[in-house]
Amino acid sequence: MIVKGGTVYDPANGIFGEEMDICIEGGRITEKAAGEEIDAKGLLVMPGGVDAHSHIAGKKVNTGRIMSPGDSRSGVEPRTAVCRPSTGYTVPNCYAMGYRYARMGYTTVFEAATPIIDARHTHEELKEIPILDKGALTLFGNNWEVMECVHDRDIPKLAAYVAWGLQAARGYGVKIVNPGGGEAWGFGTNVKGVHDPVPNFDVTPAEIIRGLAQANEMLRLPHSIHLHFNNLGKPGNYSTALETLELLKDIKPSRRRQVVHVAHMQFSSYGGTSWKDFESRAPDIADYFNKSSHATMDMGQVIFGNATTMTADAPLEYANARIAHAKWSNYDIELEESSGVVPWVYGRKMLVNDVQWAIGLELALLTKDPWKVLLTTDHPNGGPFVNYPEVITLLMSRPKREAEIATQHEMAPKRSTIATIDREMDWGEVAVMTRAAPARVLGLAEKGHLGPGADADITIYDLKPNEVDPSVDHALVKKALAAAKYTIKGGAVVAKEGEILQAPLGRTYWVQAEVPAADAQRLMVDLQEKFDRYYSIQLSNYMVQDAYVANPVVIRPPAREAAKEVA
Amino acid sequence: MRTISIKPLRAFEVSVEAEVISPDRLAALTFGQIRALEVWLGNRKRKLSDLFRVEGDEAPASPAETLVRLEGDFSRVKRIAEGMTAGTVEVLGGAGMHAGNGMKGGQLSIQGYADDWLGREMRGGKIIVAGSAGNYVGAGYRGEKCGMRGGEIEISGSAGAYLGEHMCGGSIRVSGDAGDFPGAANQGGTIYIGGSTYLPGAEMTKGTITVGGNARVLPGYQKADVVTIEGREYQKYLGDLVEKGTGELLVAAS
Amino acid sequence: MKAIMISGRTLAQGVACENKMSADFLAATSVCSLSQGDYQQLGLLEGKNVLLKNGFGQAVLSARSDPGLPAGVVFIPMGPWANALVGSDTGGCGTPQFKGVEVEVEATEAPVLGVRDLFRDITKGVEA
Amino acid sequence: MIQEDVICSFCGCLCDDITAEVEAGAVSRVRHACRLGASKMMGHDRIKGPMIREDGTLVEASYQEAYDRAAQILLAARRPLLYGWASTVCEAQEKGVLLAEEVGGVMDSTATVCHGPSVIGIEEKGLASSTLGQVKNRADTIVFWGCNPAEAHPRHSLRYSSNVVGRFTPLGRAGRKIVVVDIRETRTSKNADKLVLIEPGSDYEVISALRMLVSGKAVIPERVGGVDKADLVALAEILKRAKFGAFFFGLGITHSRGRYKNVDNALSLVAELNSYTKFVVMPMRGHYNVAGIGQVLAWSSGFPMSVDFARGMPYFNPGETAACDLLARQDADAALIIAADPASNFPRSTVQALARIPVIQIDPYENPTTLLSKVVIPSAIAGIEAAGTAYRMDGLALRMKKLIDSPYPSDEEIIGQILESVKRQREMSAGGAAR
Repeated sequence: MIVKGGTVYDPANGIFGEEMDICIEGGRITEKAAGEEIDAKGLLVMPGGVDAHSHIAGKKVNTGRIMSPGDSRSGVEPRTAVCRPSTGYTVPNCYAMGYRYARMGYTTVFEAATPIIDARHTHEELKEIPILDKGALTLFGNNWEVMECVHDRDIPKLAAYVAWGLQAARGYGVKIVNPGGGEAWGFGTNVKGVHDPVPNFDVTPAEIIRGLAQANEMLRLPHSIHLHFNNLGKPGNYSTALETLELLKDIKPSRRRQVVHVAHMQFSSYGGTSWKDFESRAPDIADYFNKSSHATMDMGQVIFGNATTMTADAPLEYANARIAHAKWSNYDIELEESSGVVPWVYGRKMLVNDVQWAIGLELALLTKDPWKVLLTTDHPNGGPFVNYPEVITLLMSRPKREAEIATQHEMAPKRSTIATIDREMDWGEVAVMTRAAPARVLGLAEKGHLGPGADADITIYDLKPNEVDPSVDHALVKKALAAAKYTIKGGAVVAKEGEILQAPLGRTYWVQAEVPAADAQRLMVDLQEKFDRYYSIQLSNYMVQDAYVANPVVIRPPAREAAKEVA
Repeated sequence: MRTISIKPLRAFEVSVEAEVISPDRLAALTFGQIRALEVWLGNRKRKLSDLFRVEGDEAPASPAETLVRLEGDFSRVKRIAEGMTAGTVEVLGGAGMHAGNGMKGGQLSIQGYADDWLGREMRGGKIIVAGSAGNYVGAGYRGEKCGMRGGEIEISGSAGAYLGEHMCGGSIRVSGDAGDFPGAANQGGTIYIGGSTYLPGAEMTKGTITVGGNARVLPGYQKADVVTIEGREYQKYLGDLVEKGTGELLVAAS
Repeated sequence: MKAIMISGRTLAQGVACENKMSADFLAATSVCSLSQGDYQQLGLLEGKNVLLKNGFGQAVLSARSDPGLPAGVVFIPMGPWANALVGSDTGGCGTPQFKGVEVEVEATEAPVLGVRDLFRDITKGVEA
Repeated sequence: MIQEDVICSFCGCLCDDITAEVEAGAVSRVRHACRLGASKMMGHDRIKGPMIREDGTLVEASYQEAYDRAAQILLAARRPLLYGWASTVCEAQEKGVLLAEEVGGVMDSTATVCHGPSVIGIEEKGLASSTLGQVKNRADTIVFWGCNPAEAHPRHSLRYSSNVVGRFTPLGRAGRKIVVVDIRETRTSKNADKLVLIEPGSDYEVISALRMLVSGKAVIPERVGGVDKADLVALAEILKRAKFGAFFFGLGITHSRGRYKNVDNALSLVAELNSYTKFVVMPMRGHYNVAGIGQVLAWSSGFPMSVDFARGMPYFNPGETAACDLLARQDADAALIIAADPASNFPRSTVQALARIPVIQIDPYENPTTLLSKVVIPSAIAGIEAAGTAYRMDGLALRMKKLIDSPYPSDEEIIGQILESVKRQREMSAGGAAR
C-alpha cells in the first residue's frame, strides 16, 4: 500500500510538513511498496496516535461502569456488521474504547494503573478492546515487598521483585501512585508528604520513589518510572511536585529517555492554601521542566462536563466524594494498593474547575519543549479521551482559548496566566505531543514515527495544513481531528471518515526483565512467606496465565552490566 | 385541532416500544408517513401500520394543535408520549411502561392503569391518570441524581413503590395509597398522598411530602409543630437528618 | 396461625442443590422450622407436617422446632417448596420478596409432595 | 494423581487451596474443601445426553440436533431470555453476550434473584470495599448483617474473616469483635460477640438509626425495628471504635422489604463510618462466579445484569428487563437457561409463566427446570471438567483449573455451537427468501 502525496508530519524523523509518499509492506513502513494507493494529496498525515496514560481496562474502569448506568446509557451505538454495540461517554464499554480511539486516528493506548493481583481482570478487558495495540503499567508504590526491600536498602532484590511483578502482571512498566499513601489508607490515613513515614513500614515516600527509580534503571526497562505524586489534587501541592522531582535529579537513566514520567501534571500544579485561594502554579512547574531534562509529563487536561475520577489514590477519591457528596467506590488491595472511583462534573462556571482547565493548557504552552509534555486528559479523570480534538484546538488557537475564557467564572483569569499566553502550537508540535513523544517516553521503537521498520500505523486527516489556519478555523480543525479520513493500523485501513471498516484484535506489550538468579531466589523466600501468611490466594494461582494475553509482544531489556554502579 | 386515533390490530405477544406515538412526531406527518414510522415488537423492527390502525384527520398541524387518541389495549405498548413538548395524548385504556418519559409539555391523560416509570425524568407538562399507577412514578433513571424536575402528575387511584424517587421539582398528587419509599432521596418538588404509605421521604434533602392517611416515619425525622391545612391537622416532621435534610413531611394527625 | 415466612440457605440445602431430584434435596428443603412456642401451640410432634398457605399458593412441609426463631417467624430453606408461597411482584426492582412473606400455618395430616409431584400441575402443560 | 491449589467452584469464596485426588477420570478424594465444595467436586448423577421434547416427552438426540433446535427456538423468538450464567466461567459468559446480541435477547443472571438489589444500591451509592485479604490482615471488627456464612460460605470465617490470622490481626478470632444482625439466631451468630435481633423487614429503619447515631445525632426513637435505643447506641460505638471494620451483608437485606433501599442505606452507613475510622462493605455473593457475569456484562455492554439487546444496543432496567419481571409480565417468548434452576428458585407463578414458553436448558444435572424444558443439553462442569475464569465475591479474578477430561462439551463450546447454528440458519433462511 502507498499513501500518496500527503503533507507529512513525522517529528521523530525530522519531517515537518513535507509532501511525500509513505510505503507499507507486511504491516510496516518500507522504502518501497506496491499495491493499493491512497490519495492523500495535500492532506495532513501523521503516525497513528499514541496515548501513554489512559484508564481503559481493569477493575476501576468496570467499577466506573457498574456504578453509573446513567453514563452507559449515553453514547449508545447499535451493533453493525463489523462492530459490537457501543455504550458510555466517560466510561465506554470495551468495544467503544477501540472504535472511538481509532476514529480519532489513535492506534496505541496504554492502561495507566494495574495492581499485580488484579492484572488478570485488566487483561480480560484489554483483549476485548479492538483495533488498538495496548499495554498496562503495573502498580508498585505501596506493595509490602517494595517497602521492605527499600527499608533494607536492597535494590537488587527490589529489582528482582519489579521484574517478577511485571511478569506476574504481564505488565509493561513501573507505575507509582501516592507512594505509601495507599498502604496508609489500609487503616484510613494518608501520608502528608514525601518525607512522612509510612505507618508500620518505617520508610518514606521519597525512599520508595528513589528505590523504584534505581531498580527501574537497574533493569533497563523501556519506560521510566511513571509517577503520580503524593498530595495530588490538593491546593498548594506544586511544592510537593517540585520536591519530588528534585529527588530524582541525580539518577542516571539506563536508556536515552527520561528518568521519571509525571502522570497528569495538571493535578499537581496547584497553589493556594485552600479551595478558596486556589490558584495555578503551572508557571513554576513549567519553569522547572524548562530548566531540567530528567522528567517528562502528561497534561491531564480538564474538560468541562461529566467525568469519572478513578485512581489508585484512594484517599483522594474519598475526599472528592465528601466534597461533592457524590457516590463513592473504594477498593483496597491486600499487600499492594488501594483505589477509588467517583463520578464527577467539571463546571464551566466553577472557579476551581476553570483554574484546573487553565493549568493543563499552561503546562503545555509554557513548557518550551513539546517532547516533555504528552497530550492527555488522564481519561476519564479530567474528561473522556474523545475530547482530544478539543484540547488540540485549544493549544493551536488563542482566539478559541479567549472565547472559552469569556464563558467562564469572571475571577478565573486572575488565578492563572492562561489569558496572557500568545503561543499557538503548530502541527509539528501537535504531532510530537500526540505521537512521537508518547512513543519515546514509553520506549516503543516501532511506534510514533513513519521511518522504515516502524509499524504502519498512520492517520490521514481531511485537512490541508497549507490552506487551513488552525488559529482561525479551529472549529473546522476540531471536526477533522474527531473523525480521521483514514486510520491505518498495521497496514490495514480500520477507520474511514468515522466509520469502522474492520476491527482486528491488536497486540499487548509486556516487559520481561532478567535478574541474577541469586536475587530472584532471595526474593522468592520473601514471597512464599507472604503467600503463606498474608495473601488470601495461593502463589500458584497468582500469576496471569498466558491464556489472558492476546497477541503478546514481549519486550526483553538488554541484559545489564551497569547494575552495580546504578545501585 | 388535528385528531389522530391509533388502535392496535391485535394483542401483542411481547411488549411493543413506540416512542413515535407523540404529537411532536406525528403532527406534521401525512398518514402515509405515520404508517411508515418505526416501532419495535420485541427484537423485530416493524412499521407502525404493521401493528396499529391509524385514522383521523389527514391535514398536518402543529404539535400543540394535535390530539393523539389511543383506543384499545396499550398496556403492553411502552414509551407512549416520550419527550412530548406540546399537544395532547389520550389513552382510553391502560398505558405500558415509561409513558411520558422525559415529557416537557402538553398533556397526557390515561383512563386506565399506567404501568411503571410513568413520567420518568419529566420536565414539564401534565399527566393525568384516572386509574392507578405502578412503581417509580416521576422517578429518575437508575443511579442518576435527578428524577422529575418539573410538571404535574395527578393519579386518581393509588401508586406503587418509589413514587417520585430522586424528584427535584414539579408536583405529584396521588388520591389513594402509595407503596413503599415515596419521595426517596428527593431534592425538591411536592408530593401529596391522599391515602397511606410506608417510610416516606427516605434521604429527602428538600421538598414536601404530605400524607393524608397513615405513614410509618423514619428515625431520621424530627417532630415539628402541628399545622392545619384546609381545615385538617397534620403533624409536621423535618428531615431526613441522615442526609442533613430540610425536607418537610406532613402526616395527617389521626 | 399467622406467621412471617423467611426463606434462606442451609448447609443441607447447599450440599444437595446440585442434586435436586434426590431424596436428600427433598429432605433438605421441604422443611418448615418454627419457634418452640409456635411448634407447641400448633400441637406439632416429630414427623408431623404443616400446611402453609397465602394468596400466592400453598405447600405442605415437615415441621421442625428451632429455638433460635422468634415467635411468629417460620423458616424454610430456599427451594421450590418455599417459593410456592412467594409472589412474582418485584416491586419494580427485579427481585421478588423471598423473605418476610405473610403466611397462614396449620398442622396437617397431608403428605409432603415429592419434587416431581410438586411440579406436576405445572409440567402437565409441557408434557401435553 | 493429586492436584494442589485447586479452586472450588461452589460459592463466592472461591477457595483456591483445595487438594483433589483424581483416579480413573474422576475426583476420588477432596481435601480442605467444606461440605458444600466437597459435595460438588465429588459429583452427582448427570444428565446422560442431549434431549429434545417430542409430543410431551424428552427423547435422546445428538448434540448437533440439540444445538440446531435451540437455535431455531431463539431465532423464532421476539424476546428470548438468556438466563443463569452464575455457575459457569467468564469465557462462556462472553460467548453468551455475543449470542444475546445475535438473537436480540435479554441477558440476565441469577444476581437478579440474589444480590441484584445490591447492584442497584451500588448504582445509587457506590461500594466502599476491599479484597478479602485486606479484611484478613486488618479487620478488628466484623459485622455480618442478614447473612449466615456458617451455612452459605462455610470457610469464609476461617480463610478471610472472623477467625483468620493476618499481619495486623495476630490474635485471629480473639482479637476481633464479631457482630451479627439478623431476625433470628443462626450458626453464624453462635460465633459472634454480639447478636442484634431486629424485626423482619426493619433493616432500613435500623440502618437509618445507626447513621443518625454514628453522625452524633442522638435524637432517635426509644425503639427502632424492635431494638432498644441503648443497644443501637452500643452498636454505633462498636462500629466507630473499629480500627478496621468490615460489613458483610447477605440476602437478609436484599430479599426483605426495602430490598435495594436497604443496601443503599447500608452503603451510606459504611461510607459515613469512614469519616471516623476505616470501614469496608461487601455483599456475600452466592454462586462462585455470579460476580463474574456482572463484570463480563459491564465491560461488554456497560451494564452488570438484565441487559436487553432487542434493539441492537444494550438497554438496562431491572424491574423491566430482569428475568422475573419478563416472565411475570409474559414478555419473554423463549428462554435459554444455563447453569441455573429457575424452576426451583423463582416464585411459583413465575415458573408457571416459564412453563408456557419453549425452554432450552444447559446444565450438568437434571433439576426441576429440566421438567419444563424443550431442549436439554448436558455440559461439562466448569472448574472441574473445564478451565476458565471466575471472580470471587470481592472481585478478584482467578483461573479455574480443569481436573479431569469429560465426555461433555463445555458451556463455552455449547453456546458457541448454538451461536454458529443461529448464524447458519439465518443465512439459509435469508438465502431462501432471496430465491
